[in-house]
Amino acid sequence: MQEAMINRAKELMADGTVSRVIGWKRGEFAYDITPAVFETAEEIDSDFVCDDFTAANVSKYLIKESRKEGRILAFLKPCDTYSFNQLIKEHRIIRENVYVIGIPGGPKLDAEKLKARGITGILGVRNEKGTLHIDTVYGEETMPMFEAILGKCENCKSTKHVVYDELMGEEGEVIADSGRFDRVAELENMTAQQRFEFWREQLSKCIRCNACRNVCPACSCENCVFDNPDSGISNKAAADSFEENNFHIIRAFHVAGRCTDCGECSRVCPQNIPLHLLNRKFIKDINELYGEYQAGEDTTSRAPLTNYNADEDCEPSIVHERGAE
Amino acid sequence: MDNNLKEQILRSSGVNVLKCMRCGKCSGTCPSYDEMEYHPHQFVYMVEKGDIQKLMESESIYKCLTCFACVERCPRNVEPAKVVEAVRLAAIRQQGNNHLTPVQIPGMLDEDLPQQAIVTAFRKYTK
Amino acid sequence: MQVNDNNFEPVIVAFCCNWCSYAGADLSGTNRLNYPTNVKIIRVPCSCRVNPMFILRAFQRGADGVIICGCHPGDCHYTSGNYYARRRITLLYSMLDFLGIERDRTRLEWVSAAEGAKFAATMESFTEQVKALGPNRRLEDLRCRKQ
Amino acid sequence: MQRIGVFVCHCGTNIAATVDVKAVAEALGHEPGVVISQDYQYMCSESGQNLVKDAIKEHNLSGIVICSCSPRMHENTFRKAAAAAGLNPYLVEIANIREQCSWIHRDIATATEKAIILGKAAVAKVHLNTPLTSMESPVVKRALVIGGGIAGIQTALDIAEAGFDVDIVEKEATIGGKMAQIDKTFPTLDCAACILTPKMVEASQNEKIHIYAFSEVEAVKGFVGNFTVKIKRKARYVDEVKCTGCGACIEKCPMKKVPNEFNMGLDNRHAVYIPFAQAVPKIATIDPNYCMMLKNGKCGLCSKVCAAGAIDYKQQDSFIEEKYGAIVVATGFNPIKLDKYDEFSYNTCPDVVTSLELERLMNAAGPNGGTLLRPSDKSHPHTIVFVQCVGSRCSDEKGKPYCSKICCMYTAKHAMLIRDKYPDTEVYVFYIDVRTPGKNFDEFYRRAVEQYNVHYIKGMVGKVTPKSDGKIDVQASDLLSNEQLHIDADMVVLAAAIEPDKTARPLATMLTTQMDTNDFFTEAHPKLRPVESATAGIFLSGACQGPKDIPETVAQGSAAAAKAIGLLCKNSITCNPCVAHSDELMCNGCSSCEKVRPYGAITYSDKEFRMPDRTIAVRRVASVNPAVCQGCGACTVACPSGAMDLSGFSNSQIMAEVDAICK
Amino acid sequence: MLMISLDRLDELFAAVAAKQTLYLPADREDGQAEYRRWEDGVKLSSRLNTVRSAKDFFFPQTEDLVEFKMEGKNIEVIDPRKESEDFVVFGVRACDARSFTILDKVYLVEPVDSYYKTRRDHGTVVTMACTRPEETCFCRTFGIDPTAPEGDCACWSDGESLFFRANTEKGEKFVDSISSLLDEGDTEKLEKINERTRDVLSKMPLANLSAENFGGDKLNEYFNSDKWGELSEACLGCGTCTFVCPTCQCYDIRDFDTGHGIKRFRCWDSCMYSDFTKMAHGNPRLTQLERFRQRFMHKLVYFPANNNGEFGCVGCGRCLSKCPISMNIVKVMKALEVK
Repeated sequence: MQEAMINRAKELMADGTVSRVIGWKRGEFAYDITPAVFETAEEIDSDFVCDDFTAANVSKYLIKESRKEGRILAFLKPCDTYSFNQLIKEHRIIRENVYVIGIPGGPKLDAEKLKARGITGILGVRNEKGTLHIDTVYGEETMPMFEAILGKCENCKSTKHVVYDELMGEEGEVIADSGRFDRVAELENMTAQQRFEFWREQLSKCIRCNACRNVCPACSCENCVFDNPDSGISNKAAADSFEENNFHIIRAFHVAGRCTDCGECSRVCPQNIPLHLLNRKFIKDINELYGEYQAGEDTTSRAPLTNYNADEDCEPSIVHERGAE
Repeated sequence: MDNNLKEQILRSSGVNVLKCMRCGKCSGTCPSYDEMEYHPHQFVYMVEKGDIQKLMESESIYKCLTCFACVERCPRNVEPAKVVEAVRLAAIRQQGNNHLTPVQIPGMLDEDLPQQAIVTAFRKYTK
Repeated sequence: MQVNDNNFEPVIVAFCCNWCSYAGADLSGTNRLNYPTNVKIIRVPCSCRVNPMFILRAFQRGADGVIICGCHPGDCHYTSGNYYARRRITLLYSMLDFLGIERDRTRLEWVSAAEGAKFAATMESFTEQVKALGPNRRLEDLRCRKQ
Repeated sequence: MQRIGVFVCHCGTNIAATVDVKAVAEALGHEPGVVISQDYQYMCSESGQNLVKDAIKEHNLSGIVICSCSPRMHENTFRKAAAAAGLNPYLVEIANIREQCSWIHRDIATATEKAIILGKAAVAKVHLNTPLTSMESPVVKRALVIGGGIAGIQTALDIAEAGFDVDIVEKEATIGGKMAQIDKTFPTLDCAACILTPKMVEASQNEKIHIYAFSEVEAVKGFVGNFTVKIKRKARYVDEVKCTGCGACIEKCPMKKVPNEFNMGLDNRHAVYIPFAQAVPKIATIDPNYCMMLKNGKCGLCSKVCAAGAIDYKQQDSFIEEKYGAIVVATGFNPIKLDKYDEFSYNTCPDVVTSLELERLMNAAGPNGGTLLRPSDKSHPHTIVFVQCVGSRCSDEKGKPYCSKICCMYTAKHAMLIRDKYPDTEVYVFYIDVRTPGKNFDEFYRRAVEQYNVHYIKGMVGKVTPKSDGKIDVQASDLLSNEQLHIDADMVVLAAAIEPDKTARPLATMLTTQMDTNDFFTEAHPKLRPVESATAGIFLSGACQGPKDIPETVAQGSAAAAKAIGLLCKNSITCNPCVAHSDELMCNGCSSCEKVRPYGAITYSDKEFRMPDRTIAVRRVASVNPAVCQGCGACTVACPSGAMDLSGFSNSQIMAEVDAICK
Repeated sequence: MLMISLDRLDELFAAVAAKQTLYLPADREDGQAEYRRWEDGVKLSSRLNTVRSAKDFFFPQTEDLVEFKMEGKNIEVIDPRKESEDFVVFGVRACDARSFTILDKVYLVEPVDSYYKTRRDHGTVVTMACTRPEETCFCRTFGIDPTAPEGDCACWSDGESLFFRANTEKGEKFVDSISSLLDEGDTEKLEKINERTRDVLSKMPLANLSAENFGGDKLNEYFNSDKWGELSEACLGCGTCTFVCPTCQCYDIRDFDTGHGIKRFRCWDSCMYSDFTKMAHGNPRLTQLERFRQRFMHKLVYFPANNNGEFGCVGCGRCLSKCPISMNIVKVMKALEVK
């Protein structure tokens, strides 16, 4: 696939369809890829990579890139297309300036999961029929591939591309039984005390590095309320438990109805906080209370929080009426 | 004026006599009106004035049928029957003041008297 | 001061829309309908003006309960504000619940300008409800706690 | 540095009795930025206002806080006072320590504590207030009157007289209301129809007045000066334009057994009908509940006889939308239902009637052509008992807690009319109190007693029992002679309490106006603004605001008209400057706010911005039209970046209040 | 050398914790390690390093500096510091141990940061030699020997026993305090293990990374390099690298209005943030390129310029594994390097 992508990219650059390509650049190790814009065929040949570790969602970079001179080629995985579409809907990306090639998605891998098994000193990773062969300075190690799948790929919601100019590989479809709300439901069925303790343990790990926010395609504000000293809630550090809660509640609320569930927030969290559960809670509530809604699926529908149904919307008291204690 | 007695009546009846607007509907609807020396609206008014001794000495307290028509129809929810009841209780609770004693009963019985009435009478007229 | 069950007096913030609920609160005053002093009202133009930030802010600063009152659905002075508020607040309350914040600390009630009695009764019952929960500890900012 | 003045009002004893106003003034004086804090008997009085004005000048105040009654009451008063002293009116905040403190709490210590907190919240807010300037918004020069009774007619006539277009929406087939059903009026005993019908005709002929009869208000949008009202024109199945009111259809209609509402169901009408001879508009209406053609498609006689071809069985409800600058509510009253009063046998005995039914029984156009006959056997009644206060002054759930005000007088009128016309009839009136305040009212009542020998008995009737001989046993206690009476009456007339029309509550909802617990519309001020609702541009006329007799109703109708005219005379009104605004530097142009805006006040445009690296970037940003925006604030919450904020209720202001309260 | 058998670790920790608070790296349920206060049941992590560095103990993420209490219009100034207690940080790696030297150069020179100093004075650092370095390790680039860590007291494990050597007076006190548990042991096996570790390090991908072409005199070579644009292009501007870094020492001072007064606190800041060192006129570093450059120039040029050639990086590799887009100091050094 990587080969075909490189060839196609060079073709499109050569025929003038695009002047730049956004993709991923190989790093020092087997897994540390960096999103990058390529401007020449040489750069592409030497550095372009698309493998098991190219999980980063490049949609958000297109806010800026689509405003630059010339057209840019973007390789988008299915989940990335949802983010891209949502940004189109919010008038953040100039669609004409992007040539989208849909590429097959994951599952992508998480190097952290290798290390958590004690596999360190990694020199190379080969994926053979579902088994990872990891070459390390301490010798070769193997592990089943599915145990190394990135959290955000574990419950993939769709392998369908909702927007593209060109498609490479087979088109997938929406996965209805992704089970992506199972963990949310599990938490919902706990007692309030248990949920409180769960989230306290998770959120107390937060170092407020803002990686979740800065990587999030929905968090595309020019100036975030948490950085704006006039907003009244700006704060640089999670000085106490309230700040930790406040940041994550407000962040999740601000992207509610706009979050496409791309999972980048949890991927980048240095402390492995399952932040996607907060977003999925909102998505689950929205689906259950206001009807199925998938942000980014289209560019015209009204988002659930900027919409209402006068007769059928439930009252907030529904929170008291459902779920465990 | 016996304030303690008034307080006791008001407390035991739970009635706020000040709600009465003196329409007289209680007396207008009372089936025992003609039997009574003092009528339901007078009970309310006299209790308000503290003029209770006269009521306690009057036969009127035993003439009330406790049919609650006055309670049902009072537009202000004053509940005169409860006042009458409270005055009656105040009377019979005094030592030796049972209005009825068991020995009196056989002489008063007649065939048409329902059993329930006897029980009711005991409840109403004795402590 | 040691807070125990007997002397716990919750701080309750009520956001009331100017057109219905604030007027309803005024009406309960006009009708001399008593409700607990714990309730302090903040006037907002519409229930849709209530930003989740305000609710969290109240809890941060030591509120033990937050109630939002707006016009009945269909009665919004601005035609649709309370419908948006209804969705937003539902989702926010659900999220607070998800984080294990006691759900009885939050409420939304529709109170019209004519419902002075309902306003007073609502505040009475909400205060009781919050009192029963005790002080807000799960969403307070310790730095703001009264010494 | 802020220089804030705090003024604590005693409101006589309204506040001072439960709140230690001196302590409040003292406590607030210690708040940061407060340079003067004082209390006064009546802040809203001229001297109170002067106190504020002098303080503004003397202390060079940058903001003021008035701790007083609800801002809905006097916010404007103090804003004007501030403006007069050179302070921007929006630098005034009100702490509501009356309606939301002194009136609801009993304990002085806790009420004072709360008042201080409310004051602190207002001080915290005023710190962040900014001077605002009002915009102007145009006034639509047309008024809507809802209800076509005497109140609505009078209001419409007065507004039209002043030269403004006015529409009347009346839910019945004709205007006229309750007054059209009344026989004679007190205390002059002149014929109601004789004074009402000319007014109805006048209204129908006035080219400034448009009557939408058989219509209802469906939805109200907008605000003072600029309401948009959706009116439902219920299907009459008769073309209003074509119908000449000739009555041919009615004569031919075979369905004759329809209870006649106009005569209180005491006789029947046809399925197609004109309520009464002088109806305005005089247009037939087909009752779809009874018309055989509409029910099962068989008949069609009316259509055949109608020379004008006005019958239209396919007619549907239609809707029109009209813009108005002012709305006058004149929805009137109805007698309450007496179903729950078993003791008066109203449901079981046809000879027990309500006073309004008696009006029809005595009216020349009524079921008996003006001869008073018992409904049961059409015999002449020799003894008539009137029962006052049926359902009025009742604290139980069956009745109404208020005095219906008009019953004493109309009962005296009825008694007098009966005694005058049928001297052989004995008339008893059972009363609790006879209330006759009003010009020539007590004289009128005394005439009934002294001249017409009506028997007034103090005491409420306890029980009304129909007897097998056709007589009615009326049992009551004569409280003055202390005896129980039993009167063998031929008829009993019940003075039923009156209540607001059932349509009033949904209407209040649409208009966002206040109502009291009895569903009477609440006036903006019980003494000083008796014909205005608290919602700007909505005025109150007649019994929808409280029980009233005809002269009072007419007076209020004219007063409401005067208020509406005052509004319509203006070319524009100053609009609320507390509207949303967008910070372009922060806006992402995501369009979330645009989706929730109710008035279309938000638009987007591409703007050039100079970026930090000195390049120029074009970005889509939102802007708010302050004349259109009504300041609901929906957009401020939809906006994730916080670029949208609301003047007067800004994020920081509200959070400052929250902080102050939670401290 | 004094030593204790590894199966007696709990005994050792209990003895230390009985006298002062003991912190050590423990495994979290997600497989990563973090410093935790030792209590019964807490096990020493086998991971090479923690997510957050050990700098937290001396330079916490947030710290109250001063409080102002307001009573009406009166303001009272309060020092919120409590009496400090002695504590031990156990299991610090050589890289983190060196980071304290770097932080000391910032905070213990005049004017001395008394908040930092108090913590340093009360804390005893017990380091642990590395035996299983990871591919992200490049401490040797900065002259650190992971088999001979600094710190008040250093420890080595030979798989059976833990050996102790005090480096400072504080370290000696620490060893004394546990001497009753220690025995003299043979270090022969230890030497072999250290030998092997050094050998592994030389086979690592970053073994040959050198900092010799960087330093305080290299401002002109690197400041205007045309590589910065490309390097910073993908940077999200988050603070992950800064906050997991053991040597990043920038902070912001903020006031928090508690409603009753003000708490003036400092908190970590990141030069990657758009509002870093914001002044009245705005931010001196206008774009992400400049902010990105600041971080690496500081570590590789500015810091050595002011500190006798000492670099502001210890090669712990945290930023390599934690950066959301895997852009890091190694890539920067490799891309920039002018020989």
